[in-house]
Amino acid sequence: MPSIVKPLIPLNPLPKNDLGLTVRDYEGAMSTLCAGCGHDSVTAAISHAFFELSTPPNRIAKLSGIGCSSKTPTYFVKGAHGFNSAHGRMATIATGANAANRELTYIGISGDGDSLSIGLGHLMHAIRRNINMVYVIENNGVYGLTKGQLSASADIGSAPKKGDANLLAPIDPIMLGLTLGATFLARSFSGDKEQLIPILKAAATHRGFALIDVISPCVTFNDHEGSTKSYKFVRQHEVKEVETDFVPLAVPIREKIPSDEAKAVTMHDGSVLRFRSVPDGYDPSDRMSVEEYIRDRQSRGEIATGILYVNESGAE
Amino acid sequence: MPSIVKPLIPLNPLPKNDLGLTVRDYEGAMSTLCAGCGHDSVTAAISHAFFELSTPPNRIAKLSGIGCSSKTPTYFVKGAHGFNSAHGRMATIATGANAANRELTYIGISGDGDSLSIGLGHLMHAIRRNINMVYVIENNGVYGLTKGQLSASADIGSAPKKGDANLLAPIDPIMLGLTLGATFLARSFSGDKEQLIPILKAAATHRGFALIDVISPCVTFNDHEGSTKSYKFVRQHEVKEVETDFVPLAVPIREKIPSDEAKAVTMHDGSVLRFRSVPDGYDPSDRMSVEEYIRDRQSRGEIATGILYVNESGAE
Amino acid sequence: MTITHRGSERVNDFAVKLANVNGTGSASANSLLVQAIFRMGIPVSGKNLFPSNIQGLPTWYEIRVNGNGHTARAIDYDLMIAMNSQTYAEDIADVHAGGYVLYDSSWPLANDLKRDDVTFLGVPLATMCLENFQKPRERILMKNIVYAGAVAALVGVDVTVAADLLTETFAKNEALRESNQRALRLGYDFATENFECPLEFHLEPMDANADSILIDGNTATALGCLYAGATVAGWYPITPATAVMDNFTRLCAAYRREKIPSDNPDEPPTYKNNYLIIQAEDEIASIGMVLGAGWSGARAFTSTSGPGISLMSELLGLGYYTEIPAVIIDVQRVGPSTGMPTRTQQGDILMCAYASHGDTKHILLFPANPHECFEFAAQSFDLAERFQTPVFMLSDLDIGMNDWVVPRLTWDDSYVPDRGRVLNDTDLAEIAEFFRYTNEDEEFVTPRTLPGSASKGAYFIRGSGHDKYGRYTEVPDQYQEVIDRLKLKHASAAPHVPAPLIERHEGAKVGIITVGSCDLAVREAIGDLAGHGLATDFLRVRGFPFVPEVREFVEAHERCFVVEQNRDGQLRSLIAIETGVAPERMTSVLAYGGFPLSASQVVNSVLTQMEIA
Amino acid sequence: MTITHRGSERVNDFAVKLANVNGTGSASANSLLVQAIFRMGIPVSGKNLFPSNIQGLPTWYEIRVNGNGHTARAIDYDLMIAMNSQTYAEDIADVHAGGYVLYDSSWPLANDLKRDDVTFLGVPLATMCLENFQKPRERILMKNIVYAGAVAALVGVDVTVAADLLTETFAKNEALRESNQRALRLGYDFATENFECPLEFHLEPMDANADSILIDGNTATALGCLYAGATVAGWYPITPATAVMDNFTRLCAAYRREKIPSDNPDEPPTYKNNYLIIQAEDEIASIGMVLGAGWSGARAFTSTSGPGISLMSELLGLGYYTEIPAVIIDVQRVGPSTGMPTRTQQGDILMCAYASHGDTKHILLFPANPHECFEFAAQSFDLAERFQTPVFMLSDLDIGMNDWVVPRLTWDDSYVPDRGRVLNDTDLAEIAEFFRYTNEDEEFVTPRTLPGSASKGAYFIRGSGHDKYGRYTEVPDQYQEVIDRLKLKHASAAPHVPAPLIERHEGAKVGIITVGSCDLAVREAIGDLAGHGLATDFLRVRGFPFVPEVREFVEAHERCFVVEQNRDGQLRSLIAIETGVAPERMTSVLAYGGFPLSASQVVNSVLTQMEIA
Ligand SMILES: Cc1ncc(C[n+]2csc(CCOP(=O)(O)OP(=O)(O)O)c2C)c(N)n1
Ligand SMILES: Cc1ncc(C[n+]2csc(CCOP(=O)(O)OP(=O)(O)O)c2C)c(N)n1
Ligand code: SF4
Ligand code: SF4
Ligand SMILES: [Mg+2]
Ligand SMILES: [Mg+2]
Repeated sequence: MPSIVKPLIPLNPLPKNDLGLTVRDYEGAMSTLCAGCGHDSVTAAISHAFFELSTPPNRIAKLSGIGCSSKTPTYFVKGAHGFNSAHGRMATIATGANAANRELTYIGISGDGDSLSIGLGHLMHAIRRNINMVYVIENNGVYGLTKGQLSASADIGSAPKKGDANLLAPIDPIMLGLTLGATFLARSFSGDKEQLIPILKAAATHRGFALIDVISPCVTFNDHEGSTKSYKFVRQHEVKEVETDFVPLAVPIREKIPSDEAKAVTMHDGSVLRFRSVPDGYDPSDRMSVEEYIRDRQSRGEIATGILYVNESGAE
Repeated sequence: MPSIVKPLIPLNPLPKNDLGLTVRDYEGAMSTLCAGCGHDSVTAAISHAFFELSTPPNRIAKLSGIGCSSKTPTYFVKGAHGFNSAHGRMATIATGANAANRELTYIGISGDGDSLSIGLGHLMHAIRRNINMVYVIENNGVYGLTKGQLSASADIGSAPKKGDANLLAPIDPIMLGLTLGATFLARSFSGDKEQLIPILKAAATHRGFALIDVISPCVTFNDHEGSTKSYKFVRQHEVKEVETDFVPLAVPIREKIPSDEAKAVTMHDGSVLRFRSVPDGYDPSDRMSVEEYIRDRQSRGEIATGILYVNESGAE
Repeated sequence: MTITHRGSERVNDFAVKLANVNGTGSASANSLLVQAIFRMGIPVSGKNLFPSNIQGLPTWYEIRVNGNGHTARAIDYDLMIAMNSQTYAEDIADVHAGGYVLYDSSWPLANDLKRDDVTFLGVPLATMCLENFQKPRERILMKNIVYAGAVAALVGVDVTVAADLLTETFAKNEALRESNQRALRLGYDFATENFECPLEFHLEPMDANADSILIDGNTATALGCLYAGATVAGWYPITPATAVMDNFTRLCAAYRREKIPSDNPDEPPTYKNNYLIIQAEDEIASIGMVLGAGWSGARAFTSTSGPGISLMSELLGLGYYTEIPAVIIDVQRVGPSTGMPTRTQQGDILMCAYASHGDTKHILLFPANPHECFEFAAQSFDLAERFQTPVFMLSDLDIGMNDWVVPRLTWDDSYVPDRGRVLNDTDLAEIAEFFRYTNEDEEFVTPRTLPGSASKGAYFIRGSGHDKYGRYTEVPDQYQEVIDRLKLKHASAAPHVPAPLIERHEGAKVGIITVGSCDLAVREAIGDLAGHGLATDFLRVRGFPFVPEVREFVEAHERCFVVEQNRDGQLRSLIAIETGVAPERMTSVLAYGGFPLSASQVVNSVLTQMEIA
Repeated sequence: MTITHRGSERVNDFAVKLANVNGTGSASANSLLVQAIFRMGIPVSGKNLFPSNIQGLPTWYEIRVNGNGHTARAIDYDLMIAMNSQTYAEDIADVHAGGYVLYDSSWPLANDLKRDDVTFLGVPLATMCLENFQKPRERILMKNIVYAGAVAALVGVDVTVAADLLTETFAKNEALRESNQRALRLGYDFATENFECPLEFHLEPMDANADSILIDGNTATALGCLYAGATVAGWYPITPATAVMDNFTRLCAAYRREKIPSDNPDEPPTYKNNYLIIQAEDEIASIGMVLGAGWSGARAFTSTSGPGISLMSELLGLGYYTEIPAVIIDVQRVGPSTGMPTRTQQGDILMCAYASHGDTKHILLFPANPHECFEFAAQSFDLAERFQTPVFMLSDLDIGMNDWVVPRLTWDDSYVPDRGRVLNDTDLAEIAEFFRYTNEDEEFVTPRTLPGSASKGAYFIRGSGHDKYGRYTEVPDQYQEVIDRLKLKHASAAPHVPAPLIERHEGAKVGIITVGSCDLAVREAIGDLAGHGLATDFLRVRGFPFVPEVREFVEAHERCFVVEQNRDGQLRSLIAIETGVAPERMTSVLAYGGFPLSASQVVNSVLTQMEIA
């Protein structure tokens, strides 16, 4: 059943962490997302990261807003305390929780709609306050749960960009973070667990606000304009009754992102994203050069991934 | 009476513009702001700009949010159509008005509280949509109308910055605008009419979203930490009953900002801001170099003013 | 001929429930059946009971056929199409004794699921599709059409009608047309060969639908907005309101694009959009945009659901106090909070009536079906501009997202929008001075001007205290003068909102008041109650502020029941507050579990509370 | 001895109004007078009628002295201190015939301003200050103290008391102390030399204030929050609520900072804040932070006014439905929209009772004065945690920002906060399983756990549909089971909120119901009405949900008046909805112009409506 696809788990016998727990203890309820949804891969990575960090499940507070992405906290670390709040408001709830109890590890899961539209102001002020938490944006460029409207990060990945850049410029949380003096900024791809897990671990150990923008494709409403396999295209060119509620089963995309070259990854809708992870020796501490690096890669149609910026001095 | 200080007006006989109107026709009701408030100087500059542009008053729509700054649209161009809306929402109202009638010249007046706290998300999305309007932030680093709380731009001008930069980093609308692909970004100082008026005229003629961040000191709640003449200091070191409602009469600060050197201007609270306007031949079209220039100046404790970035191609 | 019961035979009076897995394409098959039955001229309804999920969770579809037009939700099922193994147990339990269960017999049915008081009809759907179709995608999709074929045979759907529908649907797609036709036949033939078709409950053609159409409320609402001439919309996606804007967008693209032929004959013409639909960053921005556009003279609206109204509260007060036309479509869903986004409720009535802090009162319209959605949506704009204030149309998920058989939508082409009192430059030239809140008419409306008009008409809108001249004030009398007029203005709208529908019955001492989508169930219930010897009168509220008839109705009856779909009896409260009648004269009949109301819920509750049950 | 009227002489019964220019430092002088009168043991009130402006606009201050303790706003003035030339005309007109006007005679008074039925007392304030003070700043500031001195002489304020006050105030500032003393004397001596002092209405010492203090509601509220142990606050500045947080911040800095001595004796100790007050980016964030902190077990609150509540609506529903303790202080101001931010009203009653979409109901507390602000603020936290839900305390600008004479604040040091049902790890160890919404007590409250507790107690809060186990659900019964309990839980709070205050009078057939800051004016009015031969009983609502007494009171009287400060009679509506009594049994007496209520408004309205006026 598509609804019971589980995050991949290692072969038995399951290894144990310092607490004597297995990765199973860091999983949660059965996912009800679409088969192949990028979010499920992120969920799996989170389970692994906390497992490897040996974080006591009950010392984790997992929060979210509203959206397919925001449903995922139910799917990891069942022993953690969870709060699936309201659309766009997770950062404010996390801020208050943090004020009341600074001893827990806070992880917030959000979507691009949740964080870059309705919740944008809160996200920016949480960055400014450097709230001690991991903030994951599962970024798919669409509003998944409401069936595929474009989000404010919409043309992430649609290369070349469509339309008037000044009218449709996507909002890039990493760039905003740099402007706002964020202390930890990373970008990754749901399909690359090898990269994502270490980033999650680094973020969880960072004292301060750690923002991770994870490109996490929506297999169902991969709605880039002009994509001939896109949901929108089907809606318009085939017949409503037949297609609207048919969600073909898809498999999650998995790719290892190299640093020596850009890796081209084909999305479910046929569009191609070109990922590159930062090279060895990359210096994530100088804001200006970081920005230049990202923009330079962008200008080549590449998405730079990895831990892009860190400022531990600023950590609380 | 402090309450009837009027924007300075030229000596009679008043010159007429192409419409045969004098600058008087571009003024509005009597200001009820504090004597010497920077906002009144901005008001005067706006009257002059529209007068010089010979814009028919009835073709101007002036909007604002809530705050001392947002009160000012009543004080200019009485013949224009005005909308003093709700706190932080002016950008959304202007967007809707623009959708209904694209023939008018829209000018929105806001404050740093109005735009960078409660209204931040709307401002950013208005920039992203490149709404055709002039958007003025009368930036004083405090919440004037509610009596002097620090705003999100609080330490603008308090050099050296206080506290943990990562906790208190001011939100800089110009930097945000650059990140978001804004098409017109300028910064000025309420005290320099010679600079402000041309910027306002350029903004009004720009087809797209023109953001002007005007540093406009609050004479009453100039609340920079550690300023020994600050309202807060008085409150703490003298006696509440006597001082809270006493607002000393002040005169507006006037300074011409040169481009060859940085001009040090002393604020009402004794703190010093160092302004510099962009040099002749400065290229406002290259985003990256613009950013470098601004940051470079910042690093020297200077505030770069003038038309900092323009992208006419992006104009709608 | 409507319903007939000959012995065990039941014609045009039964209910089918289809249990599917979300995202497997069953909607196509289900609506094919409803459309076919509709074309056979028989009153029918299809209700989609779906989860807040995109793929994999259980979802249900209910088809009710009733020759007498009682097509509210039936909660007792003659035939279950059990396509979801996850929910076999509950679905099979859901069929009434003597009913039937159709399931996919490609796999045997576990014994513990068997019931001996129902008949199991096994159709090897998976196997049939495996044998008859190649593409894996088809093999999944076509299962739906195959069971549709089987159902057609079982209940007597005219298979040629169904076939025609498929032909029309796939006119442009040969391949799909062929495979769908084949699938339909497969199911139909299998059933006729293996089962006694039709079953004792079945269809016989009527012609009850000659002047009707099958349409959902959100589409009808979008049409109403289009006909009313709405040109600006600001919105934020939210279930179940999203389809209003999807449809409005589609319609505008089709009917609101101006063709501008290019001077150069070789070049193609260009198009100008005479509308602007903005997907805002949130609901606060949505209503802000609507107010900005309304201020500027455009007919503007937003569509949202409960959470959106909560967020809009502050600006709704701004619109009320500054007197700006705005139309808000609230397609209600289950609250509080995020609640059950894909389930129906009428829980925003009180909030919408008084949305915002301070003393505010809004105009509300309550459609009961897509036909009224069409009419009331259009009327909302007239009311908003006539009374210069936000107007709410409260639809709900049941109306908005389900297909209803309603009278054909008609539009009076002589319709002239009521733009309210707006002074243009000529008007201004004729008056000495203009002050925004002076010169009120007998409905306490004062003329406004639009931005851009001559400076004589320029004024300064403010949400802060203002006098009737529009000037800033903090003087008590001047402030009160304005808000007192607002209260009177609101009251004057009563005769202009849709009048309540009243139906009296011989000797009825009991009255039943209801609203919106409760309509069909309550009407059916009134019949059933009569059967139980209880005559009741009927009143359906369709607009707020209330006309005197509402109060009179309550007072004219020894006892009144107020049927509504929320927990706290919000309509009852609103009637008490606004008409002055004692809440105690009105007994609540409440259903708020999230599924559309059914007559039996009303009948049971009324009878129990009358203590004659 | 309280009030005496000997011939024309009136002791301890008069009103003075002071007309000033905003931002000129008059508040100091005005409160100096009130404090001095207070110290003389005489009941007094000072009401600040100020504009939404920082400098330059007119502002008024009213002092009412009444030996019987009737210190509600008096709207007829014996003495006017006319310090604002802009408003001379209206201010002079405001004095009743036979009254006095004190003005700055440094400039002659225009003839058209003269009235021959009042006595003009010219004091050359500007000139005196010019001659006696050097610094320009002093010359402006001291004018205020000079007129204070004159007033002291005119109404018989004990000048040594006033002088002592100045000495205490400026204990730390020699220069200021000296100049203030001099200014006071200047005014006092000028008056005694030039006018017949005291005037026929004047003060005589009493001993009514032995157990009283002079305090404003916002300070008292902050104290209540401190005593209740609030440790987290999220807020956004808004008049008139800002001072609540200003004071809470000041108090926390003084009493909530833990001194951590450094190991190295040479180094100074460091301090740890056992509290966190966050100035949020807006009100939505404020309530979000409060809910986050409440979820985590802190006593958290926010303070705001109408517009803030509107913005919080959505999250208030989340708090209600997920059952998180939260305290919201609403210091009401004039709405709708921005309205008159510096004026008072009671316009948020209905909104707060039902804030948010869907079916929601909140607990409300209605303090009438700073003393109740202190007690109710503290109690709000107990109620919020006991009932695991948002609790609103509805203060208003009159209570919050004016100085009131109230009984000394007392605190029972044996107070143990009611933290409600929270399971810690030991508790968890004793139970087999934990499910968030099971195991309810007789008040329908279910135990919760806090983040960080053992995984056995871990659960997943969601604003979406959930069953009693806290699991996601879309099943009608499971959803209803939870919200039905919420309704019962809300009802169970009735006996725990502050009980209504009831005062019966011999033979009264008429009842007067009121709320909050109407208290003093209504009590005074009841006396006056008795004087007019109308005996009335008194009930002041202090909490919602209502106890049965409220309903019984209405039913026990032939007629009830509901006195409140809003346009739409919101309390009356709430009583009707929630108790079931007919709204018609309650007649509204409404004042909503933005100034504090005065007895005469109530008396006139009641008498007119009783048709015996
Ligand atoms: C106040 C409010 N407005 C709108 C919605 C409807 N809504 C639910 S999820 C969602 C957007 C989800 O998009 P995103 O955050 O990108 O998450 P995704 O589903 O793409 O993972 C919206 C608009 C809501 N729940 N609440
Ligand atoms: C929703 C809402 N919250 C709070 C307020 C109170 N308020 C009025 S003005 C203001 C801030 C003004 O600051 P700014 O925008 O910087 O303007 P300034 O007075 O400094 O020019 C606030 C918080 C309000 N009017 N509405
Ligand atoms: S709709 Fe898209 S985002 Fe949502 S679950 Fe399905 S694939 Fe994931
Ligand atoms: S308070 Fe400050 S911002 Fe407001 S009017 Fe006075 S000087 Fe200007
Ligand atoms: Mg998304
Ligand atoms: Mg400011």
